Amino acid sequence: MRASKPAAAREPATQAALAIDRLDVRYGRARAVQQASLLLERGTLAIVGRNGMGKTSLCNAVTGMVPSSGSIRLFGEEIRGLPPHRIARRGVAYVPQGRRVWRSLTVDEHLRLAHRFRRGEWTPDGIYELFPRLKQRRHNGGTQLSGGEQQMLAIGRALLLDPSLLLMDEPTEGLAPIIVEQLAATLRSLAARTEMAILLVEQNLRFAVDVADSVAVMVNGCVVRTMPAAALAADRALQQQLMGVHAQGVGS
Amino acid sequence: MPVTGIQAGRSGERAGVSPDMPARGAGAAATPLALVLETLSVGFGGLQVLDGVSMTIRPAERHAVFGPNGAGKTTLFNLIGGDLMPGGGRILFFDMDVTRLPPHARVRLGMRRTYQSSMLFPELSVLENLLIAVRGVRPGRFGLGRIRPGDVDVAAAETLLRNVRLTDVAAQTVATLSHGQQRQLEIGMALAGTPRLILLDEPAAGLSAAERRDLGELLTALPRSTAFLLIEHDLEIALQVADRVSVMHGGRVMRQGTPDEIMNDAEVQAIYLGGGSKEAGGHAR
Amino acid sequence: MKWPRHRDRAILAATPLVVVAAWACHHDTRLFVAATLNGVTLAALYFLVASGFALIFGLMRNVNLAHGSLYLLGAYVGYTVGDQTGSWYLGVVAGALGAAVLGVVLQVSVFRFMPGQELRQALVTVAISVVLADLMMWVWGADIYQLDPPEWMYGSSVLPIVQHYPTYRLILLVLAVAVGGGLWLLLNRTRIGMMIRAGVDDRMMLAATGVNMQFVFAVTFAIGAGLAGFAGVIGGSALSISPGEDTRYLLASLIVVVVGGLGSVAGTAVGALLIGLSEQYGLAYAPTYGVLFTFLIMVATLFYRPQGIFGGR
Amino acid sequence: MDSTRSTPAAGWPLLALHPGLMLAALAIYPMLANDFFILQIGGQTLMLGLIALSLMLLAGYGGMVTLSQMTVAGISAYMVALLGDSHGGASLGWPWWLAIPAAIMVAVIAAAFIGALSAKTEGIYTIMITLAVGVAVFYLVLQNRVIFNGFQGLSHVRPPVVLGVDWRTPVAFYYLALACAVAGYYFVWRLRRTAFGLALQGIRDNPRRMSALGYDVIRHRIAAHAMAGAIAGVGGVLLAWYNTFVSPATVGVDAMINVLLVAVIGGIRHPLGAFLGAAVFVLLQSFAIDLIGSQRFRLLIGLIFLSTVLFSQDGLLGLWAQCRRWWVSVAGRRPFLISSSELPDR
Amino acid sequence: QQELKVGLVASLEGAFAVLGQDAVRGAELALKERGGVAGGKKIVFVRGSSDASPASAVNATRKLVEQDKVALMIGPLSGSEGVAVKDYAKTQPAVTFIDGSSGGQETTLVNPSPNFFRFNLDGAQVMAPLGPYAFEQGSKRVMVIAEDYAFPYSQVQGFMSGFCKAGGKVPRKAWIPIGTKDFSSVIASIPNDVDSLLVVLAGADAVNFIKQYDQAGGSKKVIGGSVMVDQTVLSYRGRFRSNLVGTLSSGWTADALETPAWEKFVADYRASSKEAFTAPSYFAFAYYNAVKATLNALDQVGGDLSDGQAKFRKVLAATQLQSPVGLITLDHNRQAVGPAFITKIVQRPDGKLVSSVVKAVPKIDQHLNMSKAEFDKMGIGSRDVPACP
Ligand SMILES: Nc1ncnc2c1ncn2[C@@H]1O[C@H](COP(=O)(O)OP(=O)(O)OP(=O)(O)O)[C@@H](O)[C@H]1O
Ligand SMILES: Nc1ncnc2c1ncn2[C@@H]1O[C@H](COP(=O)(O)OP(=O)(O)OP(=O)(O)O)[C@@H](O)[C@H]1O
Ligand SMILES: [Mg+2]
Ligand SMILES: [Mg+2]
Repeated sequence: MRASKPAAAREPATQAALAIDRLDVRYGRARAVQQASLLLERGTLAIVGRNGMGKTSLCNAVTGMVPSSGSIRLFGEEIRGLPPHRIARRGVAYVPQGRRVWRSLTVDEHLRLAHRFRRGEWTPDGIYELFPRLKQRRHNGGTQLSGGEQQMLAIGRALLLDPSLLLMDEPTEGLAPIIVEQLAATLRSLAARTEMAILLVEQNLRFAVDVADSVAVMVNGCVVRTMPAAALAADRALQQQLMGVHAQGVGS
Repeated sequence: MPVTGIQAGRSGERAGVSPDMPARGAGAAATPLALVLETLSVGFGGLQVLDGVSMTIRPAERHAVFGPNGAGKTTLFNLIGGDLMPGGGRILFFDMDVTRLPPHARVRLGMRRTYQSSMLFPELSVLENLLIAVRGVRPGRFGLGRIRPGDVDVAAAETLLRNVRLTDVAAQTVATLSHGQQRQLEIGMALAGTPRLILLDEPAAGLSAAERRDLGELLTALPRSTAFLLIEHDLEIALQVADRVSVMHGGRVMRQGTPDEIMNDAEVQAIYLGGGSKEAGGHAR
Repeated sequence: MKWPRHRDRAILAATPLVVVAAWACHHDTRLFVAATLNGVTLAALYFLVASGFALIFGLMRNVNLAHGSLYLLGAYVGYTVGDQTGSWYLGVVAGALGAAVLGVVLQVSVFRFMPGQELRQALVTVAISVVLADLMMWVWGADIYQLDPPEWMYGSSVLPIVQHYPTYRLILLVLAVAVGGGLWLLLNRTRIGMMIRAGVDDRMMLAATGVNMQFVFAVTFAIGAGLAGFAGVIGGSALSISPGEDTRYLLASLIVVVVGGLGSVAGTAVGALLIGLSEQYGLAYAPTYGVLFTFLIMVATLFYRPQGIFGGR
Repeated sequence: MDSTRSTPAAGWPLLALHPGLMLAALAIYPMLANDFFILQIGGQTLMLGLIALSLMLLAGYGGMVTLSQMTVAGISAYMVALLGDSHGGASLGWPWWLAIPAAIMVAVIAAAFIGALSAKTEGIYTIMITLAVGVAVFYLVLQNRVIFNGFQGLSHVRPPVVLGVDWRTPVAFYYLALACAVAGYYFVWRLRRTAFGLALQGIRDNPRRMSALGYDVIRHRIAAHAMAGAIAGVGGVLLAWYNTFVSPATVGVDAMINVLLVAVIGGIRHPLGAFLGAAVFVLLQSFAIDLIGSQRFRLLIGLIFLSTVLFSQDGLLGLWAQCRRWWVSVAGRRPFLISSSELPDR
Repeated sequence: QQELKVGLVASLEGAFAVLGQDAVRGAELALKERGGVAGGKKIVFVRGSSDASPASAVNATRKLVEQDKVALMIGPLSGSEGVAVKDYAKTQPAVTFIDGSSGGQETTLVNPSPNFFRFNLDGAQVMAPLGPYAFEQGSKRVMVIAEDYAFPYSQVQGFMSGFCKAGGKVPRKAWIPIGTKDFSSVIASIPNDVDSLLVVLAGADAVNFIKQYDQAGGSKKVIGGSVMVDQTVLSYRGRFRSNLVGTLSSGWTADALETPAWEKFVADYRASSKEAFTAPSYFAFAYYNAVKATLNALDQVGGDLSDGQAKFRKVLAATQLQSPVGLITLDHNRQAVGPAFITKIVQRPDGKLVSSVVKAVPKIDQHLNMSKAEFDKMGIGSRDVPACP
């Protein structure tokens, strides 16, 4: 199954992991994403922005779940318009907003299903090690899990696909602080050790700044600004201006 | 400060205090306690999810519940709200035993809740969602009179709309809202009427930083007559609004105390809060 | 969890049943045993038909009301092939294949475009069954067909108490058990069963893990429809094949699956037993209002267990 | 169920059918048509539409797709026949002013009972439990000969002569049916904006949340069934008078499913759909044989039905709304694009 | 040439669709025999279709009468439709109704309508000769297995009226709910002390019964209802068919009737359409008779339908119809009095099963050749009427 992944993905390629160019997403007559452009070479890019600005729509467009126009290139290859399973087979994994675990599958089945291709370093046991809580609940159905457990499961499911691009839409929602910390560390080490690129949508600014190399800000469906994470972390005025975060914003 | 009533059930921790003592103590004659939980327990299959949880909430108390994922917080809310029936124990709401009442009866007594995953009416507009929430606790639910703009109920719904900052999308169907907007609406629906107790299950989850700030203000600004129980992993918000904090772990109440006490508790830090520094979870894999 | 709590009620309901059964047994042992055996074997036929329906309905949440048409089509095709070639076995294979092919066509050309819209799917399939019924009438007319099974299945076997009993009905029982076992394995022990369940819950997410769920669904549909066709030939060898059988078996499948509970092989089996037995006891002991009871049983079951006997959320 | 959920309600303003105009057209219709068109097309459409309307109330607003609406109507029809005047069974011969309200009352009670039986079920289970109730009633009237006269049913059910009018003459019957239909339509249409209607729609979308907002879901469902039962009951009385007999076939499975077909063909989300569907159904039933001859005309009906549900999410009304939307977007494409890119801040 | 519209209603939808189509063939055959002309007018059929439910039959009839303005109506096909159409006929005194093939006893016996005519025997009439004959042939105790509605009631009544009188006993009747396919429990409940079974089932149900009875090792003599030994059943290929040979029955016609009139009718029928059955069904036969009688009467009055069709009706009521099976006349209720045939299934040398005539009874009236008083004492057939356990 490895062959289905473009060779370019593994070599230290010159191609950017993800290049989005003038992307539009429409629901009926409303435009959720308008002419958004984004470049993720390697490492981690965080997208932040207020509610309803089009972050999820952007992710859904990348994974092929909603139709879009414009251009989305994955390691140089155009993937816009492909069906979701094709895109997934090219190495894109998704941790969706709202978790979307399968209600009638147990934890174990989730992981086994995702580990179908048996590639990469992750195994279900590895996931259980990362989230011990899941191991205790391994025979429970998807909707019998607590919110946080579902979130862990969604993350585990994505990691098992051994993606070359990992999309995470608010992965920390509902996770206890200690798990959030742990997740941050895992993501950082993943990004550092492997070729995997991460696109992270996040409301938790502290987490975003902590994990990402650079941060893009979305306003009304457009990416209005991309900057190094450190710069955003340091500049409270900027935070205030872009996201309406005031006084006690995040500092490093 | 005396122990207001957080006892781990059978475990024997703080064994000196019997579960219902504080509820029925000397003060009972004056104002009844908002909520008394007596050794609640519930299990699914072989798993004991709640194991003798007792707790009391005074009227107007703002109480935060912390706990690691899967500790049983949402399950506790489901018991209080009536979505689940307990395997054992009692629930008193302003001195009234509501343990076996269906959810709608509890709501009419002044209890309101939000859900961790939004539970909305996707085909109706935002305003209609709120209108339903407003009407739910007023008589005339079977009313066949036409609802017109300008009715008191509509006005009340519009006020809620402003409070949760959804005026712009008032006429939109809920199915077309973004996740965060739905979370805002979820909160709005719990604020309808004049509840005596609100159960908030991770209200800040999915909200952006700016909306979180608004939420904090909204909660602080609630009339003091309203008590609430708040599950929240966003410590900033929780600490901003809470008077007292309980920490649940493995289906039991492990600690309770003032926010400061809890934040400095070593055990709580170990199981829930983490070190707060980047190195804390570094060896995860 | 659920059973113990209902135990008292179950005992309360079971006592009069046992008393009545004892009386019936005492009154005319042969009739009682024969009716019971008939009920069980009829249940086997119902199970065979309903299993395909349960698979499609239970797993894909696709309310395929054209299931009866698939049954009838399988029966007609099986009859035609069996008649032409003289081989009953070939007829069985052809019937199952014919229905499976139609099933795949339906899935790929129609149901694919309306995922999760239960009511709409139900209505589309009603319409399709109307069309198919007329088309089949066009091709095969209104004649009554019946396919004769091979010599060794025909005739009767000697059993205690009832004396002669049709061999073919006993074979029905064996087939039902085999199909039930196979289905259970498919659903619970294979990856495809897992994928189907996941796809029903959230197919977009399944696609996002790299599964081509259209393919998965098509395969499921093929299996479900193939089972309908298979049951058509088997049932067409036990009873007759004629227009109108489609709705009869559709109704039977619906009742069986709904009473038993969605997507559970055990539930389907229990539902089939309940319906098969009540139908035959009704015929034997209370022909006038017996039919009524079958439906009252169904109403009562759904009232006490809105998700069917084995259904759970 | 789901398909009732998938069309945004926003489509309706596009319907530019003026109610006053339509009412006027319906009122003068008998002056332009012959007896056959007045009674069998007009009268039957209104009557059948009324029964479908009761289903629309339950399914469109409440999300409860029931098959038993024809059963409820049939019960009311059997009751007017039994309580009033008829041949064959055990009819009591009560005066009309007693028999009719009593018949409708019985229908309401029966409907409420069905509602109570099915209130805890959802989706396909509701369909099935109501189907089972319906079939049980069918077999009851079929197998019972003493009261219901079995297979043959009750005959000579005729409306009373009141105010010197024979209500079975085509024009009188038509106006009677029209009055009932308009009243029913207005009631259901208006219901959408009432507290009860809103609650019903909430229950359709999320019953669990409704309960957590203080609504007693079961009671609301039962009340909805009772209301729909009253509408279907009136339809049933008309039905008995129209046919002048009731027999088990009146409440048979085909008849039960036909009501669903009518409501769906028209569009189950708007009260107008029930009547539109009924009109199409009655016209097809009467004239399909002239169009296509006798041989393959089930095929025609099947294909028409198939294409309606296949191409429209919401019956003919949905198709109509789709056309309007398409027309608007073609005619006004430019301006919309420009304005949408200049949308105000969200 | 003037046109005369004649309405023709048959069940072209639902379970009876195929029978309805054959009925139409019969009607058209009768018209074709006269070159489409009667009484100097060109006869045009306007068709209507029902789904065999009374409501749909009335709707179809009403459309033809009120919208298409036909002068004469022919139809409908089945029993309960007939009753409903008869009631409708009372509201349309200007139109004459000629029954198609419906065989309900009540239609013409109870509250007959003066403008409603029927040229075929009802279900009881046609079975009446069989009872005494079966008794003679050694059936002394008979169990009845029949479907639970009006038509089988009257068939059983027809059989039992003579059978009981002759001294036979019917200790048990099993009324089977309509639509039953699996008879195995009914078969299990057959008492040992009966010597024969009277089976009044139609089409597929009959086939299923016989096959299951065979498989269960049953060996009692089977007597069939009129529709039991139809060609739909006989032409069916399967192992059990040999068991049918020797089955007694009674019907309106018989396949192997060897009269010239019948043979000509069969030949004409088969030549009339590519899709025709090997032999005309009862429905084709009944519609043929109805149309033929109508056209005859039209000829006699020279197409004169004036005066509320009074003259036409008078002639029609006095019809002496030479049908393919013999003379049919009408009684004072405008109900047919005509021949019936006791038949027995035989196997022809080519292997086909046909019903051969054992005995022809030339004339049976609606009181089953009893006096009115005697008939009224027995009453209309039902589950419990008549009884001789
Ligand atoms: N219906 C159920 N069946 C089986 N187990 C369940 C069910 N509901 C909840 N549980 C289990 O009970 C435990 C407590 O769940 P609960 O939702 O109360 O946790 P929580 O404290 O709210 O966690 P989180 O912070 O992640 O939301 C979890 O481990 C969960 O898997
Ligand atoms: N299915 C839909 N139909 C119509 N409009 C939609 C739909 N989904 C989203 N929208 C609209 O598109 C806009 C962007 O939504 P999106 O979910 O992408 O926002 P988001 O940035 O992810 O917000 P959040 O932080 O709240 O998750 C919102 O205004 C929303 O109302
Ligand atoms: Mg989002
Ligand atoms: Mg929780």
